[in-house]
Amino acid sequence: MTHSIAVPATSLPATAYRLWRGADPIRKVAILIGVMLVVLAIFAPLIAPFDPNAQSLISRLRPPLGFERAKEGYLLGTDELGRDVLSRSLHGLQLTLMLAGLGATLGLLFGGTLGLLAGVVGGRTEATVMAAVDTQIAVPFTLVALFLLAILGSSIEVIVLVLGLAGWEQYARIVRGEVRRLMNMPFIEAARAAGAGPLRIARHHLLPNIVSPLVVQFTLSLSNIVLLESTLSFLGLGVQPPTATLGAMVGIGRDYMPSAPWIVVAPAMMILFITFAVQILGDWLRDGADVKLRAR
Amino acid sequence: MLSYALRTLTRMAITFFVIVTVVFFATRLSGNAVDFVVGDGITSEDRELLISYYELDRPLFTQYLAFLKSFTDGQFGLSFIERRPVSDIVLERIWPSAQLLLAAMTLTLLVSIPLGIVAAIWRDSWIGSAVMMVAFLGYAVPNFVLAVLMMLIFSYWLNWLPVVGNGTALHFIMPTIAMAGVLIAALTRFTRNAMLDVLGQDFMRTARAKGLSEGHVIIKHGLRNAGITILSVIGLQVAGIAAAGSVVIEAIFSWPGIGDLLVSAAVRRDYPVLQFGVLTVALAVIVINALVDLAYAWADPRLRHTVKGGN
Amino acid sequence: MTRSPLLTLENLSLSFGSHNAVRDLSFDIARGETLALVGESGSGKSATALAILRLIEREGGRIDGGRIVLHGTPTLELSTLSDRQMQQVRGNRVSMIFQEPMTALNPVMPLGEQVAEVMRLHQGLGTDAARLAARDALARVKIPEPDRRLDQFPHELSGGLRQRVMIAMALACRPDLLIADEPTTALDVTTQAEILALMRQLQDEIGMAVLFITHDMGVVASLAERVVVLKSGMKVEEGGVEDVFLRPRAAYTRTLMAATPKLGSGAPKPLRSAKAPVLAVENLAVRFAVRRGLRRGADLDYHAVNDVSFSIAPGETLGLVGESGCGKSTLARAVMRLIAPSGGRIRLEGQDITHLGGAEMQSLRQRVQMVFQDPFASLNPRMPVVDLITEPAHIHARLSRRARRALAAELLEKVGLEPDAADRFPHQFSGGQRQRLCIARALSVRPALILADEAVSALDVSVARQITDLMGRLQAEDGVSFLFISHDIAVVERVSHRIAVMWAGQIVETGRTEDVLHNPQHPYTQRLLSAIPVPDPSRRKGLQPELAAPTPPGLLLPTGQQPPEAVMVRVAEDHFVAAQDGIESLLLAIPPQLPQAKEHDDVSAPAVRETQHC
Amino acid sequence: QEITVGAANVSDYLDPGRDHSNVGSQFYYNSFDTLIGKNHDKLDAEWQPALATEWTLVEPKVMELKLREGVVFHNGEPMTADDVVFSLNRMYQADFPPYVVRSRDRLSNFVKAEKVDDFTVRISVEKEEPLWETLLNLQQVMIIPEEYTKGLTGDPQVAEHDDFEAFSLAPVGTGPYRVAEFIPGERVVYERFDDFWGETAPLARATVRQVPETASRVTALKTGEADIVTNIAPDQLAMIETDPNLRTVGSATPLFHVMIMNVNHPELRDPRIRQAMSLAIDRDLLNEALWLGKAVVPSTHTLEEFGELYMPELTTFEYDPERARALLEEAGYDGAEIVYTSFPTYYTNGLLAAQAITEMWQEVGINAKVDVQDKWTGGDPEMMARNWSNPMYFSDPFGSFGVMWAPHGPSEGEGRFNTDAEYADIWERFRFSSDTKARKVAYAELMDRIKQDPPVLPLYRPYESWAMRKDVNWSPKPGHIPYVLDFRAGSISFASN
Ligand SMILES: Nc1ncnc2c1ncn2[C@@H]1O[C@H](COP(=O)(O)OP(=O)(O)OP(=O)(O)O)[C@@H](O)[C@H]1O
Ligand SMILES: Nc1ncnc2c1ncn2[C@@H]1O[C@H](COP(=O)(O)OP(=O)(O)OP(=O)(O)O)[C@@H](O)[C@H]1O
Ligand SMILES: [Mg+2]
Ligand SMILES: [Mg+2]
Repeated sequence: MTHSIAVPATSLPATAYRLWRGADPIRKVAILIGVMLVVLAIFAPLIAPFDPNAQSLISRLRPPLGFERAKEGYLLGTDELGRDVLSRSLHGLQLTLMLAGLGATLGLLFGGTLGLLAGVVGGRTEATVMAAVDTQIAVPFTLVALFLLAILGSSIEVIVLVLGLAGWEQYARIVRGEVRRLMNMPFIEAARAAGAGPLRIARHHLLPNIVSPLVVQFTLSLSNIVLLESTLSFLGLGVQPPTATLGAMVGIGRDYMPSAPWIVVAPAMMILFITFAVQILGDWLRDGADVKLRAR
Repeated sequence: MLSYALRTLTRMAITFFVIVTVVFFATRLSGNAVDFVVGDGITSEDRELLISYYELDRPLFTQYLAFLKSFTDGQFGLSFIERRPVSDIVLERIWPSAQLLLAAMTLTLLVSIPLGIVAAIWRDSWIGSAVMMVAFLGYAVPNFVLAVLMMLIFSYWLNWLPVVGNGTALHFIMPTIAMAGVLIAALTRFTRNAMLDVLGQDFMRTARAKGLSEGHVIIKHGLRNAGITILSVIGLQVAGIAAAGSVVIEAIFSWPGIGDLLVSAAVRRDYPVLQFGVLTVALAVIVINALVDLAYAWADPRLRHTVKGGN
Repeated sequence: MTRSPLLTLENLSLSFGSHNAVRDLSFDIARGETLALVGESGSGKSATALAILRLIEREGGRIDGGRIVLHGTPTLELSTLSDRQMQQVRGNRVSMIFQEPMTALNPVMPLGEQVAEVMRLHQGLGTDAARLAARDALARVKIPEPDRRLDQFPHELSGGLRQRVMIAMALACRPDLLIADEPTTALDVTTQAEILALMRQLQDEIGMAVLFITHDMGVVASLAERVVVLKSGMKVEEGGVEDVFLRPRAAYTRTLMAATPKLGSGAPKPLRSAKAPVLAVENLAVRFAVRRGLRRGADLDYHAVNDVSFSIAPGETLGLVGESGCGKSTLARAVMRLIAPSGGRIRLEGQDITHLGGAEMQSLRQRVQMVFQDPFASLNPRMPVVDLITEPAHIHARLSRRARRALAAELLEKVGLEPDAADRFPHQFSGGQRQRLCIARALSVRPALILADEAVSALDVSVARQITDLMGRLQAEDGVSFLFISHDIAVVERVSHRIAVMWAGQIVETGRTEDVLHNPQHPYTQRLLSAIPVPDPSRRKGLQPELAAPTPPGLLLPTGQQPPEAVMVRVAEDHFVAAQDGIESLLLAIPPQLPQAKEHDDVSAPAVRETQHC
Repeated sequence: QEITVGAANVSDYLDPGRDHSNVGSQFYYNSFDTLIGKNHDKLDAEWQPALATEWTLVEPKVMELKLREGVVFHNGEPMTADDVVFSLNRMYQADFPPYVVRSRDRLSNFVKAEKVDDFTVRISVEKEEPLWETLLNLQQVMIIPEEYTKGLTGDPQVAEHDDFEAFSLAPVGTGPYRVAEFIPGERVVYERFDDFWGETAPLARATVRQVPETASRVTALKTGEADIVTNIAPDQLAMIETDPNLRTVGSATPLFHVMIMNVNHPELRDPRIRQAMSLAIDRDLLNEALWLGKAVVPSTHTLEEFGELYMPELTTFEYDPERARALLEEAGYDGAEIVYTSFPTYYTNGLLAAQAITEMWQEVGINAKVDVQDKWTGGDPEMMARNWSNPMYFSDPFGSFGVMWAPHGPSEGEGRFNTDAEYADIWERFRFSSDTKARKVAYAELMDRIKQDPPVLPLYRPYESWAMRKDVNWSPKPGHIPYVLDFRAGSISFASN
């Protein structure tokens, strides 16, 4: 039997479309930028003029075209190992978006599941989960990341894991709070009265109603993760060189900000655009998802 | 009320204990301190010698007990690296960090609450959007980029502001702004949302029906309610964001703070410092959160009396 | 009688976006007069009120045309004033009280401050003077212990008291015009009666005019001098209250009158069935753990339902009445096993279900269904109607998609909704339609018993009428039994074979509908009946409930203690009344009393009670 | 005059005895003295009286030193033979583990110091010592006060471990500056010590402050918050030079950045593979690109500072990618991944070099990868290759190559280098021959061993730079070990303008 999960009229595409129509120009521009970045990321290998890791030690630190000493073909100049900044930025964009997407998803799954569990089961389970949340809140995440990277090494997988764990407690808190709120809603009781078991309630009645706060949190954590990744790189704990991520490029390139700023400008701008677009999207979805505001 | 306080305390204690334990074992799991403490190029017998000197050869559980016991002597052991009591090291670093955090928080509140209110009131006009755009900018720039950028402009080129340490009030300007950037973005957005929630409430209409001016309605009735919601996140989110930010900011501005200390202790596996440092920070966060909770309960009359006795 | 107009509305048109909420509305209100603005939900009543205070722009609306003139010194054309000028009018010359007493007060500001604020603003009082004035204002609305209230917060007061505070606030500056937008809809009848009495009394004292917005014709009949009837934003009728009630001219007014339930217009004949009851409840009790302290003795339990016994025969409707918070919903939920009873027994079609486990209980759920109190909240907002209303059936029978569609269509037809409703979501329906969805959902498994919890309380009269008619039809066709929960006794009368009156967690009186209503025995029942406003201006009576409220037993008790047990005393055939031990004999001795007997005429202030547990 | 130095790193403790880090070397010379001094203006060793005024070999294995009279420690105590004996024996007969380690790798030939009279001490060694002066000029045997140290904790009569731990926070020496304030990892404040036995210090006060971020250090120099800043990467030099108020100085520091290889790693056991790894690296290109040509690329493990033992003529290491390819082929290299581990930031250009090296390896067909690790992995059997540095702890091949690659020395001790009896034998000749020629021959033999079965490749002498205000005259002196911040008389002055 096929289970077509209800697609509410408030589903994401519908909401997005409704919002797009009612959006002011600034938001439209921001969203267009976001879309453009994603497209750039997807086609990075095709667009990038060079191998992002190909070094050319003799032409290190060349400024972008149009400046003195610029190197033919290297639009945005070269970095400290003579690699093409443009190509690295594009590949970095791809990897960063991927890391952020995976990380945010992981956090969502992990935190969301725990939160759901806490909210639905209650009692001891809830107390345990919430104690873990409290603990996480009390320990700065940078340190958690440091430990994890130290224990597990800083391969891409581990970094995704670490980034995914960042903010799990937010998901858990949100989901648990929503679940608790929803569990008190008469429609849940109505479902129980209809004979629905816990699984059915979770899947058909709770989840669809938690989706929109989760989507908002998801967008938030996307941009958080992009920033976190750059912080890790700043601390020398990010993705291993020579692999380019935006965070790594900025984190490592910071020493060159006074002397060769072009190394940092492109990736930093990309980070700025990503987080900017994502933030606006999240804010926007929040407005869209807010029933109270919509009633107006 | 008493039982509430007791429950809160118990919960804090449990959280604390969990953190103590996790931190202890996490530090041991994350590599042998000897590799970091004594560094490179020693023979294996010397290595053994140092391992036993640093008491790292004792069974893990014994170390754990010793660690717990070190809570009682007021010094919390000797730093592997700095060779002085951990309590001295950590305590000396806490105050500068707290100062910075306080400054950043003050700036954040001063900026983001008015901004959030403006953004909420004019949510449909360009003003609201513009405010949010500016706020989002704060979120969008990695704080170290902002810090270095400011440093280049205001110190390197203009030579207006000092960059090293925390000596004078001038020293606070750039670190505070760099640290507050993200916080402002977060809190502005939060204030706006809380304010939007409040703006739609019935009692706001009541207040207007009384003939109160719009400003009065917004500040006295709106902000007072939104403030409670805002308060509840300050403890939760802000602490985390600030802790993450301080690491980077402190490094860049050579701020003798705890964030910098913890990272270097973690990197060098200076267990005693790391353990006690994390605990201190955790304790601070826990206490701040508990205070925020209390303030929250105090500010929200609905929570002031959890249960009113029967008649 | 020369009417000097205080407020004149001329050809007022209002809109929200592209939606015209009010068109071409004209009427006026004389000084000291009470004008009732009635009409179905969404007809533009609130919009009109908001327009007068010029708050409509704030809510996203607009005045498209027409004038609003406030006569007096000075005469003002409200529709053209600036916001700043309006601030002088609001709360000062025109003030307003709103429907929801909880949410209309600022939850985090002391009550005294909320009242004093108005005084400071409009009367230029200093802080201390304003506080004193606020205290007096509270005293004027007969709030007990006004001094203490100054520093309390809204949540510490019962709904009735909160509404009094609202009134105190509105009347603080002795306005010329008070707009009351459904001020009592959220309150139960007895409290409503107290509030209405108070408003009337204050109106006499202050001499202000009142624009009273409601859809309760009973309230209109007992309060208003003139009536304006709105339908879809248009005035359909205007006139003196007697004219409108007795000689309605507009068709809509006539429908409205017809739909209005009138107490005493007859109940269904009692059933004489020998069949075994569908539901039998014996000594049911429900406790909530309210506080769990560290010490043993500190635990408190709230005894929401105590020692309740009743039964329902097949095809029978038992009406369960009682004021808000008395435990009606809790009782229903316990019967459904949605909450675990702490004592007693529940038998469904003969089977004891008190302690059935999850799986066994699930299969029984199709025999008993519940229609929940709040129709919107009990429908999952993210589920399309087709899934919503067939969910119980689906859970029990695993229907295919096609079967679900077919079933949905059938159910929708049964409750009188269009088949295309199946693909919509709850928020796309009106309140009445949502209530029908809830009923449709209950019907999807052909239950033997439906627990209808305040199934019509949130609806306006005409819609409520449709729902009760629908229920009657179902009962006639399928022989469904109902437990019909409401605090609106007029509605209950119309549908119930028998009535049980609940008060403070107990059933205090039960019997055939006629018997209970015409010969109420328990003091609470008597008070309840006397408080019901009669939708007939000619039978207008004193607005205050004529009987003092009996003192309820405390229900919040340390764990282990039990509330006093009441004994049901038979006073007539099938008619039982609860009696405390002491008065039991007394009660039995006293001959039946008629509610019309006016023995308490001189008792003025109704006893006000704080209900802190609602 | 007062100055502030913005340093990339400030020590976590200050004890010349236990320390031999590049960070620590910056600090000791200002506050401590050795018995035998050195003319640091010269590259070649020219020994000078310091705390000892004369020294003579009274027996082949015993040296007698006359101590300078009137020397006062910073705490006011006069220096006597007791202090000297205490200072020396804390290393020679070490039982405080951190001292044991340092003593073992460079002072193991020293048996004891004894007091003869208040101003005469005798030092005895196990084997005849060709490097007497050199090893008495070591940072590790700088003189500290006995009574003060013993009295720091516990029993004032006994030198407990805790006394030494405490000393490292409150160091006291005889040098021209006393440490007035020391916050580990944050700052060291020197104050002129007026009772110094030698020429009075030129600065009234010098603060060395840790400013870890490069950009911050450069900015601090611009804002005037620092007068001198350390560790300027070559890439930043041009930018600083454009400022008319600033200048930079630098030198190829007597230290090698090296690449070490684990000879015992299963994939690297065949020396030809390691030779190939070595031959594939174009160190001149690294120098050209990363150091702007200012570093010095050696052909063998030798430094000019070695004096007579300086042997630039040896070609132990060279760049020959063709041979590298051939050797790989010969050895049957199977394309196994070879990981080059690098500290993230510790060495200037370290990570860049690591990335460039892996690229060069790939060029010759080595499947190379960079792995960034915060920790020291030299003792990890999994380690294949990594960056390290080999400072010149004292100006002799023994003070550089010798400390690290001795039989049973640190490298062998960590299991990534093997020696045999023959190696030990050559080593013995190199270490203890009294004839410099013989030592030279032996060292060349060692180099040949290294060439045949390479565990290490010295990449270059890095070019370390300092930047300062234009009016500050300071530069690293050729006679010092690396990184010393020498503020003694004659080392720093100010242009008057
Ligand atoms: N803020 C708003 N935005 C858009 N439409 C609104 C708004 N407020 C009310 N409306 C619409 O205006 C019409 C009149 O609403 P109004 O609130 O005046 O009705 P009412 O007669 O007071 O109904 P009720 O008895 O339910 O309170 C309705 O159709 C309603 O849907
Ligand atoms: N989960 C609970 N925990 C504690 N007290 C509860 C709980 N649920 C209900 N109560 C209390 O039990 C009492 C009865 O509530 P119930 O909802 O049954 O009243 P009701 O008669 O249905 O009122 P209304 O007419 O307002 O719906 C109330 O005082 C309520 O506060
Ligand atoms: Mg209304
Ligand atoms: Mg109810």
